[in-house]
Amino acid sequence: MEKAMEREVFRADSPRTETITMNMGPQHPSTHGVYRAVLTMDGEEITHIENHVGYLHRGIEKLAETRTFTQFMPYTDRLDYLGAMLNNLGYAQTMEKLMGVEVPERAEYIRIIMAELQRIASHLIFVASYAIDLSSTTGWMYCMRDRERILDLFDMVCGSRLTTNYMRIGGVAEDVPPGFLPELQRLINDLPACFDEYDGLISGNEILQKRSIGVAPMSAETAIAYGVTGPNLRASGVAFDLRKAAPYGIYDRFDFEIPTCANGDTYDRYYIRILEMRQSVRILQQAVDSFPEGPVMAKVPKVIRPPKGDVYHQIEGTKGILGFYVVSDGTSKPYRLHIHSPSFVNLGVFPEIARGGNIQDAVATLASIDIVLGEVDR
Amino acid sequence: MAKEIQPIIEKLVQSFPGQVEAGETAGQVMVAASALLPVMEKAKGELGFNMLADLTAVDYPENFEMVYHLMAIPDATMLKVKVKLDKGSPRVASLVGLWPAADVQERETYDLMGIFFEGHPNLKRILCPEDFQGHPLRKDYILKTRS
Amino acid sequence: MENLFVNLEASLNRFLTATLPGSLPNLAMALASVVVILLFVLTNVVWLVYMERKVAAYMQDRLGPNRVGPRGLLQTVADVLKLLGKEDIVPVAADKWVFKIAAVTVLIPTIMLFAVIPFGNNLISIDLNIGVFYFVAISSTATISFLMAGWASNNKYSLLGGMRVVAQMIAYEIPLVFSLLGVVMLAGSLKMSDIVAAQKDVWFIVLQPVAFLIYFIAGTAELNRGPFDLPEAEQELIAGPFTEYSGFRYAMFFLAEYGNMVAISALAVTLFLGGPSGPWLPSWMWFVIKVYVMIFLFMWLKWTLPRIRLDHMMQFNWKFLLPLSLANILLTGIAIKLF
Amino acid sequence: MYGQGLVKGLSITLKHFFGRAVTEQYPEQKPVLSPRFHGMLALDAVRCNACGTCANWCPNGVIQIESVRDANKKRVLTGYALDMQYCLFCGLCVESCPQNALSWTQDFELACYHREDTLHKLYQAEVSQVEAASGSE
Repeated sequence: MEKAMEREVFRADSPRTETITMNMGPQHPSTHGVYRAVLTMDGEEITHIENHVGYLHRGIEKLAETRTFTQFMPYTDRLDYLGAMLNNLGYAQTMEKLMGVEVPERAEYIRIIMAELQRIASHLIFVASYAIDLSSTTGWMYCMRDRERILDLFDMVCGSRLTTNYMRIGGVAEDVPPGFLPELQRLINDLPACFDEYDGLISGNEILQKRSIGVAPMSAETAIAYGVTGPNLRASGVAFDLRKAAPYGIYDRFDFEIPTCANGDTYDRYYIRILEMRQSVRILQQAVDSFPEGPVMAKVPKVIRPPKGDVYHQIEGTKGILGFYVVSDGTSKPYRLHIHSPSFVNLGVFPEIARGGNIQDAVATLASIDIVLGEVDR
Repeated sequence: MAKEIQPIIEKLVQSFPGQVEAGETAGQVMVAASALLPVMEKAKGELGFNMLADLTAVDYPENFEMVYHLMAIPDATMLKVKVKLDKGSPRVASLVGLWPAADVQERETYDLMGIFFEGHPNLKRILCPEDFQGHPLRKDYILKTRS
Repeated sequence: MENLFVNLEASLNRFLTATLPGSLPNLAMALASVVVILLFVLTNVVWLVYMERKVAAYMQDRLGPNRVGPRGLLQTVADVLKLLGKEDIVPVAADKWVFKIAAVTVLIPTIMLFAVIPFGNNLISIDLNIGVFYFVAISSTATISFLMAGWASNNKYSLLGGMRVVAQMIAYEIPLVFSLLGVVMLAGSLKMSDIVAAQKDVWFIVLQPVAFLIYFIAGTAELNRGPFDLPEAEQELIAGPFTEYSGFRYAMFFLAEYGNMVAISALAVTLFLGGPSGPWLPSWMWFVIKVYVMIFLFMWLKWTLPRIRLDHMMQFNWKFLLPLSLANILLTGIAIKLF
Repeated sequence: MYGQGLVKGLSITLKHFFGRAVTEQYPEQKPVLSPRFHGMLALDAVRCNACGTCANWCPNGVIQIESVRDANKKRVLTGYALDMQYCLFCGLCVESCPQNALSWTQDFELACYHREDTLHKLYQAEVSQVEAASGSE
């Protein structure tokens, strides 16, 4: 009784204000998929955020245990559905590492071209969704228009624009058609002009700068402690990119820089992706210049039975480090297949850095971390 | 680039006699469940593994096995730490104190594999709904095949 | 062509005085002018919804609506029919009466604003000698209906939207009024026709460029458009005060928003761009052209700039726009003193 | 100056306002698809010897094959159905077919109103043919 009584005493100094809890998601225009954040807000200021994920959990890791190794490849398209080529690459390279398969030269170059094209396409979606979350719908349209050209290239190569399923264990499914390289060269020549347009319309815009600079800064220590990798980590000043630190495939043959920004706030996380796109164009140009002839598929048995044992392989995905841990017991189906998804871990840091801002900052911060729910929930 | 991994494993094995042995493949260490926390503190503190790259569990017929991958930024040396847990009630110390990254990954492993992490701040299901029965990734959880 | 409407009005007046006894004809004339204004606003809104989607589309390398009717002209009619067809949902725990009235009261200030707008030479329904003052007084009452909508829908997003509307519209009311003061000081009177007459040789936009800029920025904020669309921010508050509205009630808010836009542009034309005056073309044609130039400016701003943040919006207003408008009044005063 | 970025942005949108639109008017203009486009599957019933390789390779078990043994123990295809609602359009079946009987078409308008319509029967031998083949044992 007296507890209730005590609460009734009106404290003159601090007016009794209540915090409201608000649901952002799972149906919400700016949660990039089915993700729900329960915000505890004091007026417009957020005091606590709680993540709720799992709305898109399809149990891909359980499905993998009843699929053969080649059958699992189309499922990797559905992980980060904006970066299918990179998921294919990660899974294919993991299996090649486990079985010790040697991939022919031409296939390696095709893989680099596809990976970098997919990185640009995924970063274009990032720039588009960041712009539209700050209500610059025009920016969204320009990015989508440019991304179409990359999707047409994918359509030319593997028949589908998004769920590519193009790479196989030991190489790639089919060789690139003759019309591919000239079209790719035209795209490489046009892309820098598109990036300048985004700089003019979005990055250089003072309103956008005022809304992103200094918002939700993430220090390098917090980033490393929370396991954040990829552009978000580089935006906090840590120059760590697997393509340079632990080169897989033939990345060591290309010269490109790893852009980093200084103070890891929302604007840096946005701007670093434009810098990375410019570097990807450089890699693409070098890959097109030294494109070798030769077969595109290694000698691999029709039914793949890798030796017993386990392997963990990481590649630099668009959202961060994408890892595949495969345990095989000698049969043609994986015993256990775990996918380390960068968005799942990057999302863990969102409540930490978004606390204190208002709902508009939370929307901008979530957009700057760039999560894809297919990869978060698996 | 990546530092040589073998001397690091030697150092770990000497400093924890009996509880830590080198694994069969290179860059792998088997650790007894009880010694996990001190080994990880040493790995993070002195050996410079400042990032927990991945954390997962595997359901072998005779025991569970926790698999941790540690990575050193920025030279990307990788260390794989394996811990065997008994089949009946798999329990292991939680690493949230060392790496906050472990928080969501441990909740996911608890949710899907049913491994209990002592000392985890809020060990609840993260992917499956709260009232979900059972742990789907265990081998004894049979999927209902279609038609 | 010039006074087409003036003769029309005169003939209507003769017809009414002939048929109706006593003082009824002026009442009928007043009613007729209300009907004309309503028609003017409705046709404009129908056209503006189509124009906004077309302008936005062309700026984004798209085509915009071109399927319904010739070149998509019947798009707005299709929208209105769709909204009419929608179920009329009133949230269970909503404050029913306030919820229903809000949708009605949102349109009243918009229509009342047009009473003092000179559509052409001596084509003004009531030439109040406090025209500008009347305009500003009525336009500030629009906030109440948004707040009513925000409060009554019993939805956290709407509540936040409602709070933002109050914060924004009240804040930007003051620089809006102060920027008009400069013009009124130059014209020496609040009467619309005097202001238009004073701009015979030089438009006030030339004499008062800063005031025009302040007016334009404060106008965008008043309309909750462009970079200031904080209340109905799709990305954060879904649709702000009118999240829970559907069917025709939502259309009313839509109508009011575009009606306000025409009203604010019309005032800008009267005060800064020399009102309905111009060479060759008849005066009312000039009025429509200038209003649509202003409306294009509003649309251009909305489809380019991202949204401003809440505290920046407040800071920008109190710390920058307000002092600037005061300085402008001071300068105008000194300038009048000298010349 | 403060407004410089804003003005640059405005100039870009104005340039695009008078620029050319890139929209493809879908029903009137059909999209230009690449020859390898994964549209709907097509079966060359003559080549197919109902070996079932494609059904084994399909990750989601989309392909349903019925066959009957004729006189000299050779399998003859009598029915080939695709349960397209589970299809991933991954192409593993087309790749794995030893007789190259399966191929892609460019038809992507596969939407339908009822779930049963997703079951596409690519080949269904008439009852008489089935008797003829099995009857002659």
